[in-house]
Amino acid sequence: MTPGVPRWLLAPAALGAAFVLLPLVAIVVRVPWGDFGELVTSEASREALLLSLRTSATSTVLCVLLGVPMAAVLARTSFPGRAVVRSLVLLPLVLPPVVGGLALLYTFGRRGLLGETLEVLGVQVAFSTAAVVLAQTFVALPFLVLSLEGSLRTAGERYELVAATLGARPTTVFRRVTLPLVLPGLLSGAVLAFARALGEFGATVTFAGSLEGVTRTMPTQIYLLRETDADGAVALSLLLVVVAVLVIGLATRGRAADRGLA
Amino acid sequence: MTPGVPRWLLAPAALGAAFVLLPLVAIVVRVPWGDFGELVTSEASREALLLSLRTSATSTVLCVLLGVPMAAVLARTSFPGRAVVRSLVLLPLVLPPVVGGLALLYTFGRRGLLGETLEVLGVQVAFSTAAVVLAQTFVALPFLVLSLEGSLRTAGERYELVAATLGARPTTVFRRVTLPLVLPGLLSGAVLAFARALGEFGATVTFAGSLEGVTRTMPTQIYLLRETDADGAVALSLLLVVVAVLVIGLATRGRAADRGLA
Amino acid sequence: MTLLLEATVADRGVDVALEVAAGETVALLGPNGAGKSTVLAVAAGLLQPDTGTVRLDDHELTGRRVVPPHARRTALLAQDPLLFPHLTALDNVAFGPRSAGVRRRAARDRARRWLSEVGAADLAGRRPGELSGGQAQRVAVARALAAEPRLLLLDEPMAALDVAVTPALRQTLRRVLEGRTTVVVTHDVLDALLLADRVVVLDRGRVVEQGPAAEVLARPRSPFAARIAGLNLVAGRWSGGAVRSDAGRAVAGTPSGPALREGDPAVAVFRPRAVSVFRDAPGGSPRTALAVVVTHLEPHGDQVRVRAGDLAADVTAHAAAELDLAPGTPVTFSVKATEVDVYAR
Amino acid sequence: MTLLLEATVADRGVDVALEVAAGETVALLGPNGAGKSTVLAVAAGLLQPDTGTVRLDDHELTGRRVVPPHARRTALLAQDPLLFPHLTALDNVAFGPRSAGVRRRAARDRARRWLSEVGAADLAGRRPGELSGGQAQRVAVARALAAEPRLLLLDEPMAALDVAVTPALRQTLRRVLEGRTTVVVTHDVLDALLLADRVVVLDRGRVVEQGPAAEVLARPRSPFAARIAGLNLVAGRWSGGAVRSDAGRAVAGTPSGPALREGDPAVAVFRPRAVSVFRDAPGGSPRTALAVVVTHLEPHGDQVRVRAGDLAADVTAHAAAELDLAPGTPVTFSVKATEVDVYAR
Amino acid sequence: GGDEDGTTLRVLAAASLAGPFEELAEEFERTHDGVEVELSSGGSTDLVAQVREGAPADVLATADTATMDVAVADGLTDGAPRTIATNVLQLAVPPGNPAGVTGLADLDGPADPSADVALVVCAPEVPCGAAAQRVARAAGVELSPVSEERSVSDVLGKVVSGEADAGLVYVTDVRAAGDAVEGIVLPEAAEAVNRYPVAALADSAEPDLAQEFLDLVLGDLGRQVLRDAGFGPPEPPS
Ligand SMILES: Nc1ncnc2c1ncn2[C@@H]1O[C@H](COP(=O)(O)OP(=O)(O)OP(=O)(O)O)[C@@H](O)[C@H]1O
Ligand SMILES: Nc1ncnc2c1ncn2[C@@H]1O[C@H](COP(=O)(O)OP(=O)(O)OP(=O)(O)O)[C@@H](O)[C@H]1O
Ligand SMILES: [Mg+2]
Ligand SMILES: [Mg+2]
Repeated sequence: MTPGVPRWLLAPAALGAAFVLLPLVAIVVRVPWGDFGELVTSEASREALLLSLRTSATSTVLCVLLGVPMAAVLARTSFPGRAVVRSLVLLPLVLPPVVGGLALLYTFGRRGLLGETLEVLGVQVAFSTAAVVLAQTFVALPFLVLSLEGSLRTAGERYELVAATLGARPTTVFRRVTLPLVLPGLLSGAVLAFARALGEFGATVTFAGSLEGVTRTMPTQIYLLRETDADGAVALSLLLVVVAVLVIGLATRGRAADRGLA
Repeated sequence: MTPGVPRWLLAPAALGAAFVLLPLVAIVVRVPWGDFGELVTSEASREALLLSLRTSATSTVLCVLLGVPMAAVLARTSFPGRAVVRSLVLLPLVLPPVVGGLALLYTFGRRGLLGETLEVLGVQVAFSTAAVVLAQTFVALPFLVLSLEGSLRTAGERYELVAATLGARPTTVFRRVTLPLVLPGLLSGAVLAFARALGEFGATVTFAGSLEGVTRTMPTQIYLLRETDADGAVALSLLLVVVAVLVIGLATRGRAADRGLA
Repeated sequence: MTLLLEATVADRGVDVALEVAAGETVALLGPNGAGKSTVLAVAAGLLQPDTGTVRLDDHELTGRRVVPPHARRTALLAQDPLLFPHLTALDNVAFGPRSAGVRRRAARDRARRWLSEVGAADLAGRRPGELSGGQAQRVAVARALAAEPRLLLLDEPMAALDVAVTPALRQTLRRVLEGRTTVVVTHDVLDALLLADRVVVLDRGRVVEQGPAAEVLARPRSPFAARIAGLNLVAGRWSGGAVRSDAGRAVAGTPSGPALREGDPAVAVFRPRAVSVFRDAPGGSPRTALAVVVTHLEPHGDQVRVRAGDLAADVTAHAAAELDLAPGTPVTFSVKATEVDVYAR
Repeated sequence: MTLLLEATVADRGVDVALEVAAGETVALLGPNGAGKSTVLAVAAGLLQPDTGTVRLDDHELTGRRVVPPHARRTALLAQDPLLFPHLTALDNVAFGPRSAGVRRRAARDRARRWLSEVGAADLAGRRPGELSGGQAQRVAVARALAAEPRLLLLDEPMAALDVAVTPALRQTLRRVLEGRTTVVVTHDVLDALLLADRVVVLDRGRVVEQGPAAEVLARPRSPFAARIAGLNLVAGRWSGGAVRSDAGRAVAGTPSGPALREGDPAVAVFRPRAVSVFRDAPGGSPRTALAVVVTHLEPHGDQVRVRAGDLAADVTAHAAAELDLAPGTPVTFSVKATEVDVYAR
Repeated sequence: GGDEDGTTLRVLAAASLAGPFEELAEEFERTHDGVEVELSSGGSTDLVAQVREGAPADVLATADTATMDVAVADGLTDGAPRTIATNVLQLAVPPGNPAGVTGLADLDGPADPSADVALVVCAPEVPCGAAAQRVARAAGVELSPVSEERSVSDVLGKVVSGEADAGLVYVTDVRAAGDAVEGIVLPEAAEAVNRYPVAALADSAEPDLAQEFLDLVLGDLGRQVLRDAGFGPPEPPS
């Protein structure tokens, strides 16, 4: 039995939904359905889509690998300057993506902070698919960290404390109690990160460039197409959106519902 | 007493933090500090910053007004197609922002879905400050909805059910139990939304244009400046970032910590 | 307020019919997992029964239009205190009155009164996170009572309370429940006797026995009721002046109440005090001798309670020592037929 | 494992020194909010005391290097069951062994054994969300026991359990705690008597009394211990053959134990059964007559317990009816000096 | 925008024209009392889309003729567009020219990720990319860029940051970048001259003012300002 929501809340909720969904309908209406098939099956689109999916999946994995520890540290430890670190982690959110790309260039580029080190190691990041992944990870990481940290705080520490008194070492607690408990939060964080990575454009173009098959992701392709064929670009966006919804839908299928009292 | 985290988690956490923070350092290093003062105090920058803060604040309020009901409906009711609506609400995340701007044009523009209706009402949305707010709200809303929904699910319904058995009507439950309980989640959702709105660029230029004092927000200004003065653009971004950190820091000061066992 | 509840909840194996007259207090007894909390949840509207009806006076609460919990004017004290963590103890208790439209000041006054009723007046300003287990329970009781509902549902209101406050709170409840329709879940016979007009015994989701509290606890028909009343009960059929159980036990006794015919289902009930314990089967007048194995010994007032599975005997400490009783000792429980009350099941 | 705990927790007003010898079971008694759970939390390492030390055998657990909870090899059964919601009952119980490095299969076998010990074998596959309150409590007990810690901390292990399972579980605990260093919080005198070697009584964060369980409960020195033991206690000074309290009560009695001098702090302890109740002050031999007002009546076995504030008298139902007792009735509690045990506080 | 206390002239200009147009707008305001010029700049495609969707505007200046042709075809303009300036490509290299590029010939060759010279160009879909292709054809070389960018500023960004060794951009962009890059003049550049058209808009609320602004841009002062910014004259010597 769900407690439900006050009836009047439905009005703003519907308004909000309409506000998000109407533009989508508008796109659907505008798409030149005649050329749609050809457009979305073209070699360039296919390559871009595959690249996007591959890089976004990789960045999501990276985000999870880096972001889960970050969220855990932010939510479960206290150290001087924690609040500052927390706000700084938000930065990629605020940074206009193009500037984010510049910042990455300044860091990993040939003449960047780490450029020489990387060059010595024989790693050439710029203009490679790796650069795309880095750019996407940079913009997507804060989403995962923030939403997971929120979940960790809401979940509280009681179960972790109980586990510790049962003799579970911190690693065991983390693996067998913390992670399973915040799984829904981790999942929605990963979805947010994946979606953000999939839609990422500005930082990618600035940092990684745009070469078919290597660094030209779907959003980049859409931008280019828009120069010559705005409606086509919209159609391609629609494809991106549909793919995103499918991937996300599959990934989050069967999220457990929580239960009530008694 | 916090249970802490496994020691080895600190390594990836630090790596993640470095990954986010290094580019920031790189920016700081590159900023032409000599011209910084002049740049950030210029009339254009000041106008852009004020406009950005004003519009982002307004969109955050809009996001809260629309997003809280949406999150509540998604988390607390079940209706056929809920899962579909949930994924669709994610869309503005995936949509490349420029396409999002186009979609908004197709909806609220003169020739858009609602264009005629709005024209009859004498409302001209596109290319006004209102358009900036709409664009920002469009891209920021999913963040608030998703992160708040996560919090609502993690918080569970037990307290709401107790409140109902004590005779509290749904509105009372919502106001006096649900909202206070998920306040941390709402806060971080609002922060995410504010940050996203503040950094929004693509949809704004497309839908609202770029007119000083009216629609030229900070990211647009940065983008324009970048055409002629990349370092100046970076400096301006730094200003944006500092302001964002300040605003967010003030807004989230004194978040309550949760307590342990016994 | 009359409560009429008939409900099945399939996945919990619950199928219960319960009636509570206006102003009556019913104690719901039963083993863990019997379905007591489930019944309260159904009455409160937190759980939709698979089939059945819930009726308050003449208002149908389930069926075509389900009346939501807040509109039922019931208050539930759940097994978990579940105090709102963001409100002080005082505001927790004031929550019900506030929800009913009472002004903040008046609601707080009322809350303060209820807090002192449960001996928690000094906790008014504390947050739930700063309360001990028993303190939280008291505040939760106050919160449920302060809602002044038409139907009060209390799930183990005395849980976690210390012995010093229990008697006083029991008296408070006794006074408060006077004339208010109430269902109270308890594992304590004193609660049942002092608070309830009637008891309903649940087992495995079914009502196995019900009746006036004193009567059921004095003449229980179900093993659980006997257990809670501290009586021995052997269920079987009346045959040859004794109740014979399926397991082959025979307890001779004196039938009371409606006459029993040979073969009628019947129970033999006797007090542990009436049981004598022997190392060897005794001869002599007592007609019943039950061969049992001691499972454990407990102090019981001045005496020692010798438990052998579901049967118990009270003997003096001296006797227990003399008999050299210990878990595992085979003994004979013997009881005079005159001490055994026999009546229809 | 010897536990030595000396701790103050300022914001909870707790300042306790506690020693538990190796293999000993100590029952922690005390009113709600006395600090019992706080002591357990300090021992388990969940709460850092403001000052003080916790030592297990010769290992200092606090101080410069605080030993974290998981490395203490203590197991805590908290007041809330707090079963891991994502694990089945079986895996909850297997959690401790698994954490200690036992293989999954072996851990599950062990968990199954513990589940049947607490009468919850059939619940193995259930998630905590599908358990009743008492069932969850049993699984939580099994989980704490299965961890086989060096120091076991149990906070009200019998809470929410039904009368049918309590005696058996008490026996199980008795067996399990044999030879294991344990601190058990309880509100039940039977738990204290059967499980504990020693009891420690806390009140307002201080140890007010401690000693061997049987002795403390037979000759309590603190009001709360007397309360839990079901005895009347009047504390005061020994003067003129009677214990005189500050409130002006005088109870004549027979000193036992170390000789009392005039003016020594002393308590007078007597059983409710030894108290006679009169409507008017009696003459005759009993030297003590206490004028009290009945606060409430409770059934007590075959008798009626007449409570008057913190004093109680047991009378027959017949006598209670004849005296026309009801809350508010002014009566005199009378007790013969020979029935009153007097000893130093 | 508020025109309560005066008249407002709205000018949409391609980002690359923003600098010179700002100067011209100031001049226009100085000579027209009570008139305020609101200058809005962005990508040409964006600007045309905005006009189409009803952005209030009087004058439109794009960075290439193709986008202006779209505006004309949609009937958004009032009168034929006029060319105000031209622009040609140059090779931009980082200061000091670390890769030692001298001309297009050094950039010939098949795609090779480990190429010693990293070249960045505009994608063929955008005007500067189309121009780059024409120039390369004229030079008879096959370019194998490491990236095909969407805009000139993206190309320039890669060169300025030193990430790329060379980029094909407009001479005005090289000029605007100052010391950040060096320009290498390409003889073949004349094969692909880019034209900047300007037009008054059909929906203009101030057609007369719009015309006057066009006159200013097309006049001597306009030419001067544009030339100062590095643009070529509207009719390049062919
Ligand atoms: N959410 C649930 N889903 C499925 N079964 C449940 C759920 N909650 C409880 N049960 C089961 O339903 C039965 C009745 O549970 P209920 O909580 O009503 O018992 P109870 O009589 O209150 O017991 P207790 O004295 O232990 O509180 C039990 O067998 C229990 O295991
Ligand atoms: N987190 C907390 N912060 C401050 N005070 C607290 C906190 N938790 C408990 N207290 C207070 O500390 C005192 C001791 O609490 P504790 O939980 O140890 O009592 P207890 O003896 O376990 O009582 P109970 O029998 O009710 O469980 C109480 O007065 C309580 O109100
Ligand atoms: Mg229950
Ligand atoms: Mg406690």
